[in-house]
Amino acid sequence: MHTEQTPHQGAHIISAKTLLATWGALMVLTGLTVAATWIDLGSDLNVVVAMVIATIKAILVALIFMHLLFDQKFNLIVFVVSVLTVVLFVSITFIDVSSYQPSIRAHESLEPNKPFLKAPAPDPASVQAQPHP
Amino acid sequence: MTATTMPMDTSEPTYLTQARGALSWLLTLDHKRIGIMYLVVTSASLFLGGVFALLVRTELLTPGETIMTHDTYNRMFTLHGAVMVFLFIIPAIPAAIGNFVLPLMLGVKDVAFPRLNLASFYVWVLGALVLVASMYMSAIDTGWTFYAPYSTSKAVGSATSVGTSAMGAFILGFSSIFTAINFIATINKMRPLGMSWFKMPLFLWALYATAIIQVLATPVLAITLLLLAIERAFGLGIFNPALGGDPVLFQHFFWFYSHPAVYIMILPAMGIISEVVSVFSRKHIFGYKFIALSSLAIAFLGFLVWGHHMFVSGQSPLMSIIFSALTFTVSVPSAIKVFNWLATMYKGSIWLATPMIYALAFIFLFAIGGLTGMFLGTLNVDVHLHDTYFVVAHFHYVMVGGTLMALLSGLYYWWPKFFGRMYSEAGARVGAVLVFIGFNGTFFPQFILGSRGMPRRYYAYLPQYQGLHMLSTVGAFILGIGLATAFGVLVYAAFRGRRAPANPWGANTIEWQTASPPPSYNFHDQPEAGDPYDFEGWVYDAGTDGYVKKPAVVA
Amino acid sequence: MTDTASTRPSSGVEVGTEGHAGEHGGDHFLGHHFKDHAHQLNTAKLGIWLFLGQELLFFGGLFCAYAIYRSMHPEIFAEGHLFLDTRLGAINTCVLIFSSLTAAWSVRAAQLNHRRALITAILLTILCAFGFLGIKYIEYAHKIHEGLVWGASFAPSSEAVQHATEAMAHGASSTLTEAHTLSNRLHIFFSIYFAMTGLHGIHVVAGIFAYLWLLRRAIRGDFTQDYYGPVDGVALYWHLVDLIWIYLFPLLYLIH
Amino acid sequence: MTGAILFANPANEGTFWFPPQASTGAEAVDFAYNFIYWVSVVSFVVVVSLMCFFALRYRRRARGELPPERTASHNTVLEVGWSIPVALTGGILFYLGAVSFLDSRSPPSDAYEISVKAMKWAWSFTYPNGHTSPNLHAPSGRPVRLVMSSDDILHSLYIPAFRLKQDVVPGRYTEVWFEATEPGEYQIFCTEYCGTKHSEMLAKAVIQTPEAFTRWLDEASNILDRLPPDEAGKQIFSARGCVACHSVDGRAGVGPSLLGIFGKTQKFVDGTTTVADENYIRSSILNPASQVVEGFNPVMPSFQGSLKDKEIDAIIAYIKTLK
Repeated sequence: MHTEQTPHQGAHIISAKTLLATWGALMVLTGLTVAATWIDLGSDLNVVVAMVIATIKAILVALIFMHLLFDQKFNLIVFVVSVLTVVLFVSITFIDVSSYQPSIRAHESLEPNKPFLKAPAPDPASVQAQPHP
Repeated sequence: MTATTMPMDTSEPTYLTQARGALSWLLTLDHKRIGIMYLVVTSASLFLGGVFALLVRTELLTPGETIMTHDTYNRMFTLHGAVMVFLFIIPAIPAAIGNFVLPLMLGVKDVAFPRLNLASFYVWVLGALVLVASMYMSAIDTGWTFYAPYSTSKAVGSATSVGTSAMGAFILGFSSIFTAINFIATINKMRPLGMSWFKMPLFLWALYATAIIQVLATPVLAITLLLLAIERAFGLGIFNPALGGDPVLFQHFFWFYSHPAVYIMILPAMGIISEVVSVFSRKHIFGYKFIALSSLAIAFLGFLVWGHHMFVSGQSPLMSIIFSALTFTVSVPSAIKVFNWLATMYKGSIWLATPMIYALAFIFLFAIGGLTGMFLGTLNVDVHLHDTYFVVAHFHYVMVGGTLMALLSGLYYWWPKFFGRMYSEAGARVGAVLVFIGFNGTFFPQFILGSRGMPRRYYAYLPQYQGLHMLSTVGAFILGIGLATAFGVLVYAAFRGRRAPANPWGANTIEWQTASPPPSYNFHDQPEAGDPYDFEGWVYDAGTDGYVKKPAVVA
Repeated sequence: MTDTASTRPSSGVEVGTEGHAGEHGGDHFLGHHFKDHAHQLNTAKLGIWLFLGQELLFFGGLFCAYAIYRSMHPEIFAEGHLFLDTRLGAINTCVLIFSSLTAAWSVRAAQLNHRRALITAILLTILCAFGFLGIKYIEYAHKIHEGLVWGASFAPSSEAVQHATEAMAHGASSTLTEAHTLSNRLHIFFSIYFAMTGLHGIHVVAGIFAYLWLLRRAIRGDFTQDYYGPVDGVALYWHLVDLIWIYLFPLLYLIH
Repeated sequence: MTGAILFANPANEGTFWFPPQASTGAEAVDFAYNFIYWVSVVSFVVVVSLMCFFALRYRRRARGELPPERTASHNTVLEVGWSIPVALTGGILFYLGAVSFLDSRSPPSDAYEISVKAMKWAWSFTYPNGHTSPNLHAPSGRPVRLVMSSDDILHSLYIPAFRLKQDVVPGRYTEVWFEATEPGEYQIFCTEYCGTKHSEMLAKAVIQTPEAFTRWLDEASNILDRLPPDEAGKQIFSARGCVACHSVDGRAGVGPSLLGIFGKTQKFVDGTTTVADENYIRSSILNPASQVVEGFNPVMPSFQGSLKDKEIDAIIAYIKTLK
């Protein structure tokens, strides 16, 4: 922890070529992710594809634009630990909330169906926006 | 370092006398002055929260109305909880004692980001003002937990400022995060030569583990409160079932922070106890690595057990079972700490000065707090005890019996370093005894109340519970007197106490190697870091009633 | 640290820690408690990374809400995204990615002592940030005009509904059929949309302020190859803002 | 003497620590509780007596004194060793708790079903025949399943004697079951804080023998036929929790008092007024938020769909008698 070099010797300067190449890759991936939605892979697989592409983009940004590839390892640890904590939070909450969904659905089907919102503008076309009967 | 150990040069300006005037305090970047300012404001919060507590306890003297109405009572316990949690317990040890001691323990001149440190203080002040003012003026009565959908329904209180209060707590969260960032960066990057991770004082390990929790958990509270405020102001609908939202989701969000927050409260306390037990036993701490790593283990496990607050909330039984199992894992690192403190005392040379008395009180009360935690971690028993006075008693044993005892222990321990004055041992002991009796008198009866079925947050109760409630109320007043005595002794000492030697206890952590109080720049010479728990290099000096470095053997 | 100890005046004449700099041979930008610039830079970067860590958790709450409602009520997302303009979203993604490039470039320029390049890069980044906000403004104004807003205020106009129904009829989405009526929970999509993009937008605004501050300092010539921590720090923050948008774009606009 | 007064758990209700044990599930809870209790007492006594013993035995005699001998500063075997019993105890407790908890969340299929509604600040219990009562009536010796939902915010049903508690959540159902062992009356509390009168959101669990319960239900269900409308209205008024907010003696509560209200002019928060006639009372019950009386908050839940027309007629008849 105490052996870092001074900037002139050690700070990594990313070459212009690398920066431009990374940017190019990000643009290509953006095009790809838009194109992927034109193909019907089933709604689950489409989400997976979109997330995989987004994650590749995120990794590119983090490793190169954010210097994590060349930086002190501890910063990478901070980043990874934070991401893992988000994953932990989202996944545990997700597991619980999905497992009690039936009790919410039962309530919806048994209770008199109350609309969540007040009726919108009295326009015949907007009737479609009303809740199911 | 060897020949000129700490001359007690009283003519040299200290951090207290370096500059004068209110502005020199308000605009200071000196971590010591910021620590003292935090100490002042958190103590004021303790006083405020304590007054609310006494009002609550007075109301509960009789089953019906004693001194206030339903709504006033509901506001009082909300204010008590919110002030104590957000304004006192969470910042007290890290922001006040930690700010002062951490750089000194590392032998550096300041924390890594002094401006951020001052900013975090003012963020705290702003958050505190918003929180207290909005809660008081618009009468928030949701409890400090802000559970949706009560907190999002417009009927709450008399006005619509649950949102404003939530923003107050939101702002306070950032103060906590900034302090934590500062501590992690300082410990990581500024340890002196010779202080490897496993030569760090245990208080720093505890602060480090705490800071990790603060950085990773507090933002989730921030987003929760932000969503709550928006929900309230604009009808967002994520937590509100009337708009298709899910109130149990709010509890997941809330406890993801608020359970780890319990460890934000207790970990620094355990760090103080590790220091005090070792110094006052004058014996190397037993099982250093286990204690250090158990802090990290508690911080890690703290993120996995939040659902044990939700066993009866409508959480799925599957998750309840997983959370219960994980909850019991926390008992292992906690028990390790207690056993190691006892082993440290074994065959030591134990000096029952006030810091040590509070440390022993901590072990006594934390043992009860920890053991009663087992009742609440056990699923079927928790179903009976949840949201009763048993829970109230349990968390007060952990937070007051734990954190407050450790805070007092730490204050008495470092007071000579803070102000260069010794406190009155006799007065301090009277305070400690009153606090101990008052505390047990207040909260032990609540275990019985809870187990017999008395629910918490009740304004009126069945007459059968009155005897225990009265006992508890009497205890609360004794506790109040005890705390007033304890703080009175400290304040008196700060101004009128006997001059303190640089190292009154013979401790070997670096902060005792500089003058008491330290100069602005902390150290004359870069101090050496050795084993923080090796006391053999210090000998008692009757002249100063302190300890001095053993003269080096002249070759 | 030992080297500074000998240079400190022992009389205490110096304003002590109040005067924060000035102990390193007049190096104005080196804190008195750091060994050298590298030490200061590394420490500051760790601080920034910790801050970014908490930012991730901060947004984590919204991603959690998103994941839950998307999984429990996929229909509201399939319907809701039809009301969004994918073209504008895609343009904004490109704008933000380009600004990330210029932000990374600003760090390089500072490291190489290229002051003019540094100023240009900062200016371009600010420009992109305004561009992003401008497009966001168009989107928001359009949504608000059509009553496509959060939670309780949600009241879509007939044209908006018409438009979405046509999109459904074109088979743009596999989960919707022509006979479909809009879900009674659709407002939650817009709650999440506004919460996520709104919070992200606030971060963009904060980024603009940070870059304006950098611009002033860059013009003044504060930054050198020794001292460029602020440029690096703000760039890191800006990349994180970009990184979050990289997820927001497919999650909100590109739903099949 | 004072100890007896302070600590007594009166009305022959249970032991020092507990309310009476009145459900089949209570025994397992008390067993686990007592088990933990004794584990705790033993651990506590060991820790605290060691602590006190060390503090006295190794007391420092002179300032500056070092311990007479150097003892080990760590011992990995010992430290791992004493963690094992802690972990084991944790495992046992988890098992004890989880088995009985799962049991309490899995109602037998033949359970008698009662649906529970919670609202600020009253309970209502609806039986399979549609009858609704403010107290929970249930047969002893038979599993009873409570299917619960809330009209407004979170509440929690707590019956200490049954060691039973479950939050009641708006927008969904939560359920819980019990089998009462002894006929008798047991306290019901709300334990999820729910605002002003949280502490008065009480009810009783009236446990009767199956025969007595059936008889009670038959009689209670036909009050509309059995009693004159105003009498029936009075019972419905209290049964449905109206009394929690509306007094009949002139004192304002959470809602306006109903004494002498019939025929009087009512002033609303929006400034309008109307005379309190049959239609006004009916609309106040079905759509309370539409006309909020000046000085009060719109907190009353709607009874649309939960009160039958005849029941509302009876309530109106009762209100007419409040002079």
